[in-house]
Amino acid sequence: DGHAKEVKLGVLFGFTGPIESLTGPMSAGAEMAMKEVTDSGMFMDGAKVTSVRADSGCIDNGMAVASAERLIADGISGLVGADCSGVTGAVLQNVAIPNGMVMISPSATSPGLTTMEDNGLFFRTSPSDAREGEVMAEILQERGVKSIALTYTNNDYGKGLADAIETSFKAVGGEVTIVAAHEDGKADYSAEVGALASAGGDLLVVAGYLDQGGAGIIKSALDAGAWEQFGLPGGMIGENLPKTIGPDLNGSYGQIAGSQGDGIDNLVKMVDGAFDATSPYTPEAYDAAALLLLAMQAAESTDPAAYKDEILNVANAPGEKIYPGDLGKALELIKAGTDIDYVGASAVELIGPGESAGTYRMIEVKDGKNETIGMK
Amino acid sequence: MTETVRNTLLFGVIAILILFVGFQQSWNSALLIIAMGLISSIMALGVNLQWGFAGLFNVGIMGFVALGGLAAVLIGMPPTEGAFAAGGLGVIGALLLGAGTILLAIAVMKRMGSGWLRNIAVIAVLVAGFFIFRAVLDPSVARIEEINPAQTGYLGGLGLPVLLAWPVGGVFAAAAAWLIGKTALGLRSDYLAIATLGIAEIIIAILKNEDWLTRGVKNVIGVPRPVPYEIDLQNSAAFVERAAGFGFDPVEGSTLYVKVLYILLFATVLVILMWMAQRALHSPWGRMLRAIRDNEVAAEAMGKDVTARHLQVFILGSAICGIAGAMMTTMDSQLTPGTYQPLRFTFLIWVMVIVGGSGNNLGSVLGGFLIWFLWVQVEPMGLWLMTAITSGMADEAPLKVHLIESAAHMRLLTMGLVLLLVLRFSPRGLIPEK
Amino acid sequence: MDFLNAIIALANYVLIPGIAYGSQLALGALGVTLVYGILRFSNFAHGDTMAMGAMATVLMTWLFQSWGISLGPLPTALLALPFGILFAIGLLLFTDRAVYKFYRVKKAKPVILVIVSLGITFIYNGVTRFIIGADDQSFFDGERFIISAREFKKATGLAEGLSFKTTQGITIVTAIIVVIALFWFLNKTRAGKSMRAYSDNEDLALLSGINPERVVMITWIIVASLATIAGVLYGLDKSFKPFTYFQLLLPIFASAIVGGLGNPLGAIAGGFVIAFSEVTITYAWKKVLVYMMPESLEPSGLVQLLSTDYKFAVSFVILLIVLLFKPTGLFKGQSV
Amino acid sequence: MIVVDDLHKHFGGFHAVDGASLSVDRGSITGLIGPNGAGKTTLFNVIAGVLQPTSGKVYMDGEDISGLPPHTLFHKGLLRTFQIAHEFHSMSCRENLMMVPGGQSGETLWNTWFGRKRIADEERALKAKADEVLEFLTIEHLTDQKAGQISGGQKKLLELGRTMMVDAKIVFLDEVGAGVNRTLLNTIGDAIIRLNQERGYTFVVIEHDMDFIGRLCDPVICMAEGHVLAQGTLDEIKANEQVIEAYLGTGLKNKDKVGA
Amino acid sequence: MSDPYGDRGNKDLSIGNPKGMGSEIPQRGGTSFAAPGGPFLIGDGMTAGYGQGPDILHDCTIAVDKGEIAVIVGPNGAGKSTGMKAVFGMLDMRKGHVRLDGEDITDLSPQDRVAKGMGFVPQTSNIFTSMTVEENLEMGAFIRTDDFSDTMAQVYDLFPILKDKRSQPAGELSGGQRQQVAVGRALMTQPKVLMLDEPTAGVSPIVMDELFDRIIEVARTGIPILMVEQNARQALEIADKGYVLVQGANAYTGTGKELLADPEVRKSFLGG
Ligand SMILES: Nc1ncnc2c1ncn2[C@@H]1O[C@H](COP(=O)(O)OP(=O)(O)OP(=O)(O)O)[C@@H](O)[C@H]1O
Ligand SMILES: Nc1ncnc2c1ncn2[C@@H]1O[C@H](COP(=O)(O)OP(=O)(O)OP(=O)(O)O)[C@@H](O)[C@H]1O
Ligand SMILES: [Mg+2]
Ligand SMILES: [Mg+2]
Repeated sequence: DGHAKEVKLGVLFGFTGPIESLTGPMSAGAEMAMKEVTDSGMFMDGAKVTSVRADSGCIDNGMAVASAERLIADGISGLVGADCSGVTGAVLQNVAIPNGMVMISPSATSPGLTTMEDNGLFFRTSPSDAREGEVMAEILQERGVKSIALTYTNNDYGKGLADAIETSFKAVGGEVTIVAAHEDGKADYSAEVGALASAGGDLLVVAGYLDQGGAGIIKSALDAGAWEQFGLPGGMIGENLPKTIGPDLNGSYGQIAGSQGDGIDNLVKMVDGAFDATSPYTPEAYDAAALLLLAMQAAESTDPAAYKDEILNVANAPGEKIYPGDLGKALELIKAGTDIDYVGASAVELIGPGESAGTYRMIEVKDGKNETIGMK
Repeated sequence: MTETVRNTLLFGVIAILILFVGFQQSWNSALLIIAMGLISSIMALGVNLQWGFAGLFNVGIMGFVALGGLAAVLIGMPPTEGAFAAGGLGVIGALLLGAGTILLAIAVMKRMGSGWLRNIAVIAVLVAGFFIFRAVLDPSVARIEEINPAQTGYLGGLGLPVLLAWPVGGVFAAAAAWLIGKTALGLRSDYLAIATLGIAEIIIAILKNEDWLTRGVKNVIGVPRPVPYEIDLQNSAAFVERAAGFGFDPVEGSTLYVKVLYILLFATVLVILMWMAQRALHSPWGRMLRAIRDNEVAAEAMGKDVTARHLQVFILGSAICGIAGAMMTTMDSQLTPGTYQPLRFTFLIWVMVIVGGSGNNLGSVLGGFLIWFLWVQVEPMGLWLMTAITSGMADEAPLKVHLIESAAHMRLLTMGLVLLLVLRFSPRGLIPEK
Repeated sequence: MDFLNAIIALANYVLIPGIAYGSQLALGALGVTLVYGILRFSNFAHGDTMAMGAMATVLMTWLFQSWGISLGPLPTALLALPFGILFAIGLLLFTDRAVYKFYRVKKAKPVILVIVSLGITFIYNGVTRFIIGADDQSFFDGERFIISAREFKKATGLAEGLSFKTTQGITIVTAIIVVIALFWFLNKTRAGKSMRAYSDNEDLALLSGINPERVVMITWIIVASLATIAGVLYGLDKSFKPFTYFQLLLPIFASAIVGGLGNPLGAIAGGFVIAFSEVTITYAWKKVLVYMMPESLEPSGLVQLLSTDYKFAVSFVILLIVLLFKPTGLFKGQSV
Repeated sequence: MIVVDDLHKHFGGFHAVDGASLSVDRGSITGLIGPNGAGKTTLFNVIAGVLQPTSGKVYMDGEDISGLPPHTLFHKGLLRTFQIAHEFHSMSCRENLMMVPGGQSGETLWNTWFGRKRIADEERALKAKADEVLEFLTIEHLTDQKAGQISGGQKKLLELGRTMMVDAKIVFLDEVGAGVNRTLLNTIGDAIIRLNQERGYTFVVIEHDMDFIGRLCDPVICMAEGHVLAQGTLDEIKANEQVIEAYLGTGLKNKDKVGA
Repeated sequence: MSDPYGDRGNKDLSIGNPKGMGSEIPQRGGTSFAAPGGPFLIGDGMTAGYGQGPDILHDCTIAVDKGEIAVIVGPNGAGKSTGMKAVFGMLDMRKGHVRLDGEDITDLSPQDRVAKGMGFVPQTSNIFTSMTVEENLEMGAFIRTDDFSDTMAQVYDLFPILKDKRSQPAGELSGGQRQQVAVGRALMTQPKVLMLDEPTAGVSPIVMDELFDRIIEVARTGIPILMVEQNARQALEIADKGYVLVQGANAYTGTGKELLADPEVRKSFLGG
């Protein structure tokens, strides 16, 4: 259909398993970027980008590795994924590195992955825990919060973030009354809320997922009248949370990685309700796919070995800032030899060994909507 | 059709399926299916030993597999510098205290005559012991977890060759099985199923939450391998040359080579275990097991110690699962406690055993391969099917989108269908017990 | 005053959630126990049956809501519940026809049926996600609280609030009604007695002129109703999500076994034992103790026996201890 | 040889065995009779280690064996058969016999892998012995038949045969006669007598058929309500008023009033 | 293992409840039709077996008329119980007919036969152990729509001990009492014909005499009784008709007295 050639990107997410409700929007986000690039007609002399989905099961290393092998066999040029840290590590070690495939995970946050000897093949657009912890501590301090109770979803994301928040908040003189894990997908959270409430604190910080146990905890806490306001890190910021919880959530606040101005809003506009663009990791997934494609263009090659070194270049300053919807323009700029700085929907800033450290948007829930009230 | 012909045919079908993947997708995919099929077969073999030969219903396979994984970390990973000095002794002391408390409680239970006084004494011992245990454990744990929590924060392992972890994984699983068996097999009514289910959950909870031991949900990544790294092979001129001799480019050559090595290792283990199982079963020991299965009361009256035999089989089967678990963690190169889910590690193995044919070791191997194949290949098949069904529809039709997005869920549905069909038309499995 | 506060705190965080959660588990366990007692196997598909029934109710509720029909302060879902029950009955009777009956006629041993029910679980699971998707669905409407913590504090002037949700109230009331009705049905009616007879001795039931297929049908109808009620009440209280219903299976089985499998009374007791063990053992007693103790003795730590990470493990330990000392469960098992 | 001293076994509040004391002489065939629910089977089960006594002692050759598990008692030479035959149904009759002897080296896992030779020798000897026993019982034509597929009486013979695979000292038989055809019962009786005379087995026999008891047993013990009511030769027992009232009765009252 | 649907020796109570599972019973849904003449109940030329298994009965005929007691004796495994079950429609009938009161009921299901007035006490597990004595009797009257308190009173008259134990679970009774409950349960149906399979196995002599007495009384009320017995000599003494079955076929038939007098029968089947 007029496209000179086809470039395939693998999308490896847990379409079944514990975060199956998040992966729909995530993959749609990644594919949105591919479509945008294809439609621009600017990519690799009008090449068409197609997505090949595969299931990682999120918590099934064996299946994820098998799926990744299948993607390799399918001839992909880059991999968006995987999602959960466990399978990401397995795929990285057993498929990506041996095959020299570049992978960008939108959601694997485990610090353990940072030190992996990855041959420069692994990147992530998900924000860094340490940075988010600092931001959150600052926000809390500014709002005059003296003590918090902290609960996290019992995986690497929750644990890492909780550690970061605890350390940072203590460093600015705050008190953390309790740090308790909660499991996603469980039947009942009254035990957790009971323990949290007993420990007390000005605010309950929920480092979880808005479609998972995090929502359950907030519901349970509201029902018991234990807290009326909550601290919401990135995983809890999304359209769905105010929708499921209702007006009681008004006044809760938090932060999410994101850029000033256009960033996420552009994405929401582009999506136009086809899926929930604010669902956790969906902007990051869009950014992951976009980064892969921009780097390919910069290297003028779809060979991972060739373009892997370009990823840091396109992602970071200096250069013209690129937001969702600007991908066509970005391709043009690259072709023209102009430097770009991809900001995207989640304020991508890759530091050190392929980790993201960006700016954060401060969010407060007002009238059932997440509103940006400032930047950090 | 004789039995041998039938079995050969069944295995032939598997071989064709795998060859098909090799030609259609890639040989890497095909070899990977074989490697994981071998591991699955070993797990199925362990369960089959318990279920097919002794009628023990173990729904805690997940826990034993996870213990095997723990062994891989404790044996293979290098020790964390300073961690042992910081809290190792404290932790060991606490664990000894804990064990001592339980022994003391048992001693009190045995010594004192029954009555409320005894109950109170036992509870008092346990509660006091628990608080002392926590008082010793908690600070040591905190000190260990303080050491660079983002990267380590745990004791680490012994830094020994990781192959050693396989038997050790078996021993870990066996020890847990001994504990479960001692309690559950001793109950007046047999409640093994629920006991194993529960203890498996407890084991996973410990792996997930005791960071000093396993890094918990932060995962241990980079467990050393028993085989060379692909990257090293790709960088070795000698290997590249040899691979070229076979007509492979370095990447493909190295990935295939590593998988073949793994397959050889796994196959060796499977063959040894098969040999041991078959020999044992075709001997007076096996006859005794059959007698016990037929009629426990009579076997007991004929001088066979049924409980001891059950315990033995339960331990052996669990140990095999532990070995398989260690092998799997070795191949993944990482321990991810969050991945241990009953659906994947308990029920899926059960489907393998039942579909393959319980009571028959060959059946377990067949089931292991077949079900693993379906587990990883049904998704593309489902996608293909959905694409075929919806090919007439407009690209943006909501139904089409919905159907294609649901393709991933087809996997569970297919597993269910296969299970039901086999149980309907071949109720004793594909290769039934003789 | 402090004493009152302590009591209220305990009630708010332990008693009321415990009772509500216990009722939910009990309703689920009742279904499991009935299938075990009468049809003789542990039905792994029960969790997903709950999901299916609840799903039908959710869809119906949405339809009603879109028509603007509501029950005022009560959730519209209650109006849709009968339709969900009908759907679940149809589903189970169909499943029985298509699958279970074959094995029943062959007198397959319970263990075979257990494995078969595992297959059914997989299929139900896939179908539920296929129809309604894997996401959270909320379908609650109406008044949320009977007493909210804020109102309670205002009304009493106490520092601690007590909240009691509509869904908790409905759950508890329904559980009581269902249990009484079930008891009356099993012990007093002809159909109930014929079910007990069938569960006791199938051949002899046949010789007494009892139609076994009818008994099986009635059983599935009751089980479908129980499953849907439990599933919907659970969904109303938390939210509807297919994945959690499978997870719910474990505590449900634990409840049924602690209480004595096959015994409806036991299922109820078991539900509460499991629910309370989850909530109490991991409860941090600090708040209560701060109210109760003189200032000088106030605890510095959380006074928590075990962290909540282990709440699930705790319920299994309790299960094992009960079985160790009462092998047939709290109430003698295996009789309906 | 066996001495039971003031044995009690309670089920909840129910006293199934309530202070039974009795002794069994070496080389005797002792009969045990009593009304339904007298506690005979329960007594057997306690002696054979299936049930734990509530109180009281059981001695065998002066050694206290109360509460020992059945498999331990087996190795001491105490064997029992079951009121309802407990065959190993999926195994052949020969295998049913071959599995009996204890301490077979092939029952140790290690030997099954590395001691094949020894096992083969032992198996050969066992097989010969099993065939001999089958012949003794006149059921050699059933050698390779699955034990689940033979008739009820033949199962009872097989049960008896199992006791012959080892050198039993004492064998407890629980209602070998119930539901067994009387002609076959005579055969079984012959086998019991031969075992007693040729091999010196001691037997304790529960039975409700007085002819059978009369042919085999001396002495006879009558139990009622959990304790021993009377003991003596069958004739003495038959003359005992209490026994007649509780157990034997006085025969049919209206047998000639029926039909044609 | 031959049984494809077996449990592999599993006794785990947390997964299945093996109690009272019953046996495989063929599904049939035929109707009865008139076939006048002949005895009140007759299993005529029956050839039958279990499931797919071999024939157990070979052209076997058993009949009983009003007011009669017919007794079946024979060696173990001869097919006596199988014959009774065949008459009751509980297994696969491959040839032959069953006629009751001038109707051919070969194609009826067991429940329908109960409705036609047949009562059966099986050899084993013949009471509901977890239900009380009274509930057991009520279950006997399950198909009756009329008031059955009269019949219950009669049964209590017949077996006074049951009246004392009416609210006790039947599983707690002794062997002989259980047999009385089983017979009483069958009587509650107000059967037109009563079939008993070894009602006296394992019961003490005194209870056995009692039971035989009751059976004679029942027969006197005109209900035909078909009975299997191993206590053959006592049974044949009160029998109007005796059948000796060997390997599923009729070997000897005659009045009870005739069979008792036949030296061949005595030697081979009655133990001399
Ligand atoms: N497990 C049990 N629980 C409660 N009661 C029991 C149990 N086992 C036996 N009994 C009771 O103990 C008494 C003695 O039973 P036992 O079986 O020893 O009698 P028996 O003398 O062998 O009678 P039979 O001649 O009928 O075999 C009976 O009343 C019986 O109901
Ligand atoms: N459920 C069954 N399935 C298959 N075969 C059976 C079944 N029940 C009995 N048989 C077989 O049928 C034959 C006749 O058995 P049946 O029970 O009729 O004998 P019986 O004459 O009543 O003997 P007994 O006097 O021991 O009760 C036996 O060979 C037996 O093994
Ligand atoms: Mg007895
Ligand atoms: Mg019979």
